[in-house]
Amino acid sequence: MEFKTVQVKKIVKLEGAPLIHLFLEGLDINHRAGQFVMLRPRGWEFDPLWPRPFSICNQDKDGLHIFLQVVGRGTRRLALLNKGDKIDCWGPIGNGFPIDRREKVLILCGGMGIAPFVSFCTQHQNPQNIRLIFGHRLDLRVYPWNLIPSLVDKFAFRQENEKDLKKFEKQIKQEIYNFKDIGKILVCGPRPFLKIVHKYAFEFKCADRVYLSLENRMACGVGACLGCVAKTVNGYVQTCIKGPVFKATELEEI
Amino acid sequence: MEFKTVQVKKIVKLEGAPLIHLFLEGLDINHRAGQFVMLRPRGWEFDPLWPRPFSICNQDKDGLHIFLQVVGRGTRRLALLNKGDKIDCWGPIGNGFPIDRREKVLILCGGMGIAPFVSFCTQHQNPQNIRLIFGHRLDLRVYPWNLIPSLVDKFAFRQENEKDLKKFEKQIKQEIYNFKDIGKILVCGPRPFLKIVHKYAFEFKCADRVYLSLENRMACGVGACLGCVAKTVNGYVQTCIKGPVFKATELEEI
Amino acid sequence: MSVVNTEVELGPLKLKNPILTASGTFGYGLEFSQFGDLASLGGVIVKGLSLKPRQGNPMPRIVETPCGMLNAIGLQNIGIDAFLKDKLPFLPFKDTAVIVNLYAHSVQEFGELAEILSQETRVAALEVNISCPNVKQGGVQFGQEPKMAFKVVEEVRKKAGPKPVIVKLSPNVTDIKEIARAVIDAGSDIVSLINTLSGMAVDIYTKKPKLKNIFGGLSGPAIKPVALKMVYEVASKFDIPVIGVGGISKVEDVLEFLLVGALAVQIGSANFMRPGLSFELVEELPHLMNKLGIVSLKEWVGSLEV
Amino acid sequence: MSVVNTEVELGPLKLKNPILTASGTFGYGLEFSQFGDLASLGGVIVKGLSLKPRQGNPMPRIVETPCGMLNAIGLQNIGIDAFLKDKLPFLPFKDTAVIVNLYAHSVQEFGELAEILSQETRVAALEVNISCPNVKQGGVQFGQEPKMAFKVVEEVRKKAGPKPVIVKLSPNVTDIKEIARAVIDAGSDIVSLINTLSGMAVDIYTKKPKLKNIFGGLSGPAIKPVALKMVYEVASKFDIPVIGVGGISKVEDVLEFLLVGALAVQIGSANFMRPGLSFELVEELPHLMNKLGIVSLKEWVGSLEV
Ligand SMILES: Cc1cc2nc3c(=O)[nH]c(=O)nc-3n(C[C@H](O)[C@H](O)[C@H](O)COP(=O)(O)OP(=O)(O)OC[C@H]3O[C@@H](n4cnc5c(N)ncnc54)[C@H](O)[C@@H]3O)c2cc1C
Ligand SMILES: Cc1cc2nc3c(=O)[nH]c(=O)nc-3n(C[C@H](O)[C@H](O)[C@H](O)COP(=O)(O)OP(=O)(O)OC[C@H]3O[C@@H](n4cnc5c(N)ncnc54)[C@H](O)[C@@H]3O)c2cc1C
Ligand SMILES: Cc1cc2nc3c(=O)[nH]c(=O)nc-3n(C[C@H](O)[C@H](O)[C@H](O)COP(=O)(O)O)c2cc1C
Ligand SMILES: Cc1cc2nc3c(=O)[nH]c(=O)nc-3n(C[C@H](O)[C@H](O)[C@H](O)COP(=O)(O)O)c2cc1C
Ligand code: FES
Ligand code: FES
Repeated sequence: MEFKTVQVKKIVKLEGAPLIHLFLEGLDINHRAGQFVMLRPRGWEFDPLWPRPFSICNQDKDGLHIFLQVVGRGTRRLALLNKGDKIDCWGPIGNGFPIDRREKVLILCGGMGIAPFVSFCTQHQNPQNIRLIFGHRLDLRVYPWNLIPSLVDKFAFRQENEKDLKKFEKQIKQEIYNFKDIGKILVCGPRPFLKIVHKYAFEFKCADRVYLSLENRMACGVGACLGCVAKTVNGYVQTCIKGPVFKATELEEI
Repeated sequence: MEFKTVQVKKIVKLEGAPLIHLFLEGLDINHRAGQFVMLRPRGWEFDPLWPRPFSICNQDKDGLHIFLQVVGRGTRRLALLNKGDKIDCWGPIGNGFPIDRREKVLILCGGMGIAPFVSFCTQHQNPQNIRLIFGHRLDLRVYPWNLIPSLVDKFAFRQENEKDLKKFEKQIKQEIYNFKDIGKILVCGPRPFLKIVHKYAFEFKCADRVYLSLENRMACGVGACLGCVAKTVNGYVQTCIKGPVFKATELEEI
Repeated sequence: MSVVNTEVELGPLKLKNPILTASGTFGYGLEFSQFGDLASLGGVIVKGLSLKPRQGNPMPRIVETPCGMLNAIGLQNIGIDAFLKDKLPFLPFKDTAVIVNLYAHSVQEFGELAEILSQETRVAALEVNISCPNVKQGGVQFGQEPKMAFKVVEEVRKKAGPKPVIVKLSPNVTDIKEIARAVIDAGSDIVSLINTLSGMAVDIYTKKPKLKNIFGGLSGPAIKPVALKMVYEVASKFDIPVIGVGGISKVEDVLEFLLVGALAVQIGSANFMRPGLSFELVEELPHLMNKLGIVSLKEWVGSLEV
Repeated sequence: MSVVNTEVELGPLKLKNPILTASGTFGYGLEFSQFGDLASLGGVIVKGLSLKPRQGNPMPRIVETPCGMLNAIGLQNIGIDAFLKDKLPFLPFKDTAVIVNLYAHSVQEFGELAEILSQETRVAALEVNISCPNVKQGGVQFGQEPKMAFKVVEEVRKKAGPKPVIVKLSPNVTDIKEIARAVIDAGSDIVSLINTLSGMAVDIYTKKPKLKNIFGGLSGPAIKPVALKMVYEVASKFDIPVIGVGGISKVEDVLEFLLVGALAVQIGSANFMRPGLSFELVEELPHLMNKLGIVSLKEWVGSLEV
């Protein structure tokens, strides 16, 4: 893990959607997909107090790529950043997803949960081994969908209402069922989505091959505050440094 | 007094000096020189809590012109504003300086104290009646010196060290002495500067014609918090709505 | 937008909406009349008034702190007589509750103030500020000593006649419930809380306190969590109407205080952020109620699920 | 830059500089070793330790508030034995003061912890956290009741042998001086203050408290004015070394706490702003001393001009 005060190299705001692509330069790290960074712009002085955690979406000549949604106070202020602004940044944090190029893998992601899988699929040496299911609310074009290599077997489902959600849940169930004896299932998305996957993982007895990335509230991002803990079979453990990815069988609660 | 959420029309940062010209559009007010506005950018959420008071430097086709120095938390963040940013603004506040085109007037100002006199001299119908003495620390070119009409009898003194300061103090003394029987003396500048003028005003018995603008800490800018009071012969009165300009004879303390 | 009911009943005090302005942060009300319609507010609580005019503390009296501020105004006010003569007639007392905040140095003075106001029909209620030092007992506040608080409130209640008596509690205590119990026993109709937290700020360049008075009262968004907790403690324990104060600056905050059991709120330091803020909250409240499906505030008050 | 002396002596405890990290905000120290040199700190106060490992409270345990945060971690810790075995050996205890923060539910348990540590030469001092509920007395904290505080400290002092005993005071009291007096009388060598203020946050969308525990402790820049005042009150009244804690995030803040009388400070929630913050303060302190013409901290401590 490294700490650096980095610079905004580029910030791309999507029209009509509260989504931002942020490119940071100055942090030279090697990351594993599913790992994340803590970001705190220098301009935040005292408020908000905490940094904010974001998955590493990718890393290339444009720098560290973060894909973020504006949901509250912190992200609202991140959206106001300009090129050249300074941000305290540390990472890569956490364990990340297991990656094995020879194995088939199923990715289930919802909303911003797509972010770490851009990196996952790009780094993967056999993208044809990946099947990716993506549930989303907004127009597909606002997500980094095109950054997922075309060799990936990818499907997007838009949810605009309750009915779509139910349909998507059914799809997820089917996907898990189909894949239960094949390989690992990697999951990232909002909590209700994780809960659903967690349920089916046990129902279809493949929970020991399902990996869920948790987005708990974090204050320190270094394992010190114990604010971000997940309830596991080994007690409460820090999601930041021991996670954010946990096997479904390790989690007692989501 | 009017309240409006205005927009930054233009922001000019001076190189090598912590000085900013801010132009706001959307507040249609008529002001008197020496009156001020309270500014609080929308982006400040909770911190800093208070708005900040600034003299109206001028008003023209470019909007409301504020000339400000970066000294602390608030002004540091004002300096980060961009064109189009939204600012809560109310004003004009306070009494302003007396203006009488037929009378001779002496202006003594130091540093940012020049701001209200840009408006004063521009609005004045007989600028040749004005004599203006300006003490400054930075290069004269960083101040709105050129905005003072050329018909004004103006002199600038730069203070780079203790010796210059002493010399300037002597000059001030001389100016007050020369002017004591001629007309009003209008003063704006840092507190130590006001104290000096206040002293000589009494020494030369012209205190009833000396008008000082106070820059007390302000929270509300509407006369409600009683945080900005000046100690006058009539007790503590709000500098914001009863000032910021007081006759030297009214003030018991500076 | 469907019609919602923002009315609240605090025992004898009925308000058309739960948004009041806090004493000391809204002047005598008139200072804000150019920024909104005073009559639209649930009520206006004016600056703390004493029997005689007071000059207050020397300067500096205020200083900004992270997400808050300290003040040591020292209760500068024009005195009760001048208020009744020069300010009250110009307030829209027929359309909104004008509440007078009382400040005194002794039990007897508090009683005298209450007596003066007891027959004043233009005043909707009295708010007793017991966060002032009790001179005889050597500086501890009336509001920090249950027995002293009891005496003050008993006296005010006796002299206030038909006027509802609100007692404003200090947060600078080990157990807010003890003081609350004392003032309830003494006959308080309503309690409001919290007043400011004791605090201080210093300047390392001058080596002096930033307030001439050394100590001041901390207010603003910084203290909201403390206020919310104390309001919850009092509202869930006692059967008395509670007014929440402390750090409220958004319409969401209003509903938070009501959720933990307050029937109304006071907007304090946030009035300094922009002078129209309290009026905006009054306008925004029905919209937020709509969004949350709240038809009447009565169902919302105290409905926190713990 | 001219050479300045940042050493401070807190009675039996000598520190090479006054910057310590606050318990619960710096883990067991090791979490931060990749962001700076632990040995450069004045001292490291580790997470509150109990006799047995503790799981702590259910989630959510933390929530951000304006310029601050609430926590209800519930003292999750690995227990004193695991600390001595798995953490302490890896801390630079020869070069910096490693201080153990103690947490227990009874006077006796506090004593046992003190006894275990009394002969542990790698530990420079004990810090007693009396802000925990005293179960027998029905939820009031040890730190809110002078008599209970006395008993705890007396016991720890008895069992701690040669170790300096620091007692950490709770700010949730009517008069901090009363508690300070009690723990001083009980033999405390040093006092540190403040622990967190009691607070709460709620969510109007879920109608639930934002912390599963309902209440939590408020910390961060928001509370600095309260901490500064309490430190000043205790330091100017009693002849005991004081460590200031509460809202410190800048090097200027460090000198502010020393100006009002603290001999050292603890950096708490600010460690979350960026993990290198405490190390930065250690580096910046001599520069600020230079700027202000302070040659030795001894002359600065308590030199506020009132
Ligand atoms: C390991 C990790 C990786 C993450 N990666 C990404 C990412 O790549 N892109 C991205 O957009 N977000 C990501 N998040 C979530 C992101 O950190 C939060 O959305 C952000 O911290 C919210 O900050 P805020 O100040 O805007 O919201 P706050 O003001 O703190 O909260 C406002 C509202 O936002 C919602 N919120 C708060 N925290 C979260 C959260 N963790 N997840 C979802 N909603 C939340 C809550 O409903 C809350 O009411 C990640 C979180 C974690 C822990
Ligand atoms: C009626 C009035 C008119 C003003 N007009 C102008 C103007 O036209 N241009 C301009 O640049 N400034 C003007 N000021 C001063 C300006 O308001 C302050 O400089 C500003 O509020 C400081 O905000 P800050 O947050 O940056 O400083 P803070 O962080 O609040 O304070 C930081 C430091 O700034 C200094 N400071 C604080 N307040 C003042 C003050 N009032 N004056 C000078 N220094 C201060 C103090 O030394 C303090 O330590 C005016 C003030 C008043 C009351
Ligand atoms: C400048 C100022 C003056 C105040 N004067 C009074 C007063 O006269 N009487 C009183 O009971 N409370 C007074 N208060 C306390 C407020 O009414 C309120 O209880 C406190 O500020 C907390 O609310 P807030 O955080 O919303 O400001 C004053 C507060 C401020 C900031
Ligand atoms: C997440 C967290 C955990 C804490 N744990 C402890 C603890 O175990 N023991 C203790 O005495 N204080 C604990 N504290 C209190 C801090 O040590 C400190 O006293 C308090 O946070 C105020 O300082 P600050 O404002 O700088 O954070 C904790 C604080 C936080 C924020
Ligand atoms: S965020 Fe602090 S322990 Fe994980
Ligand atoms: S700034 Fe509030 S009364 Fe003047």
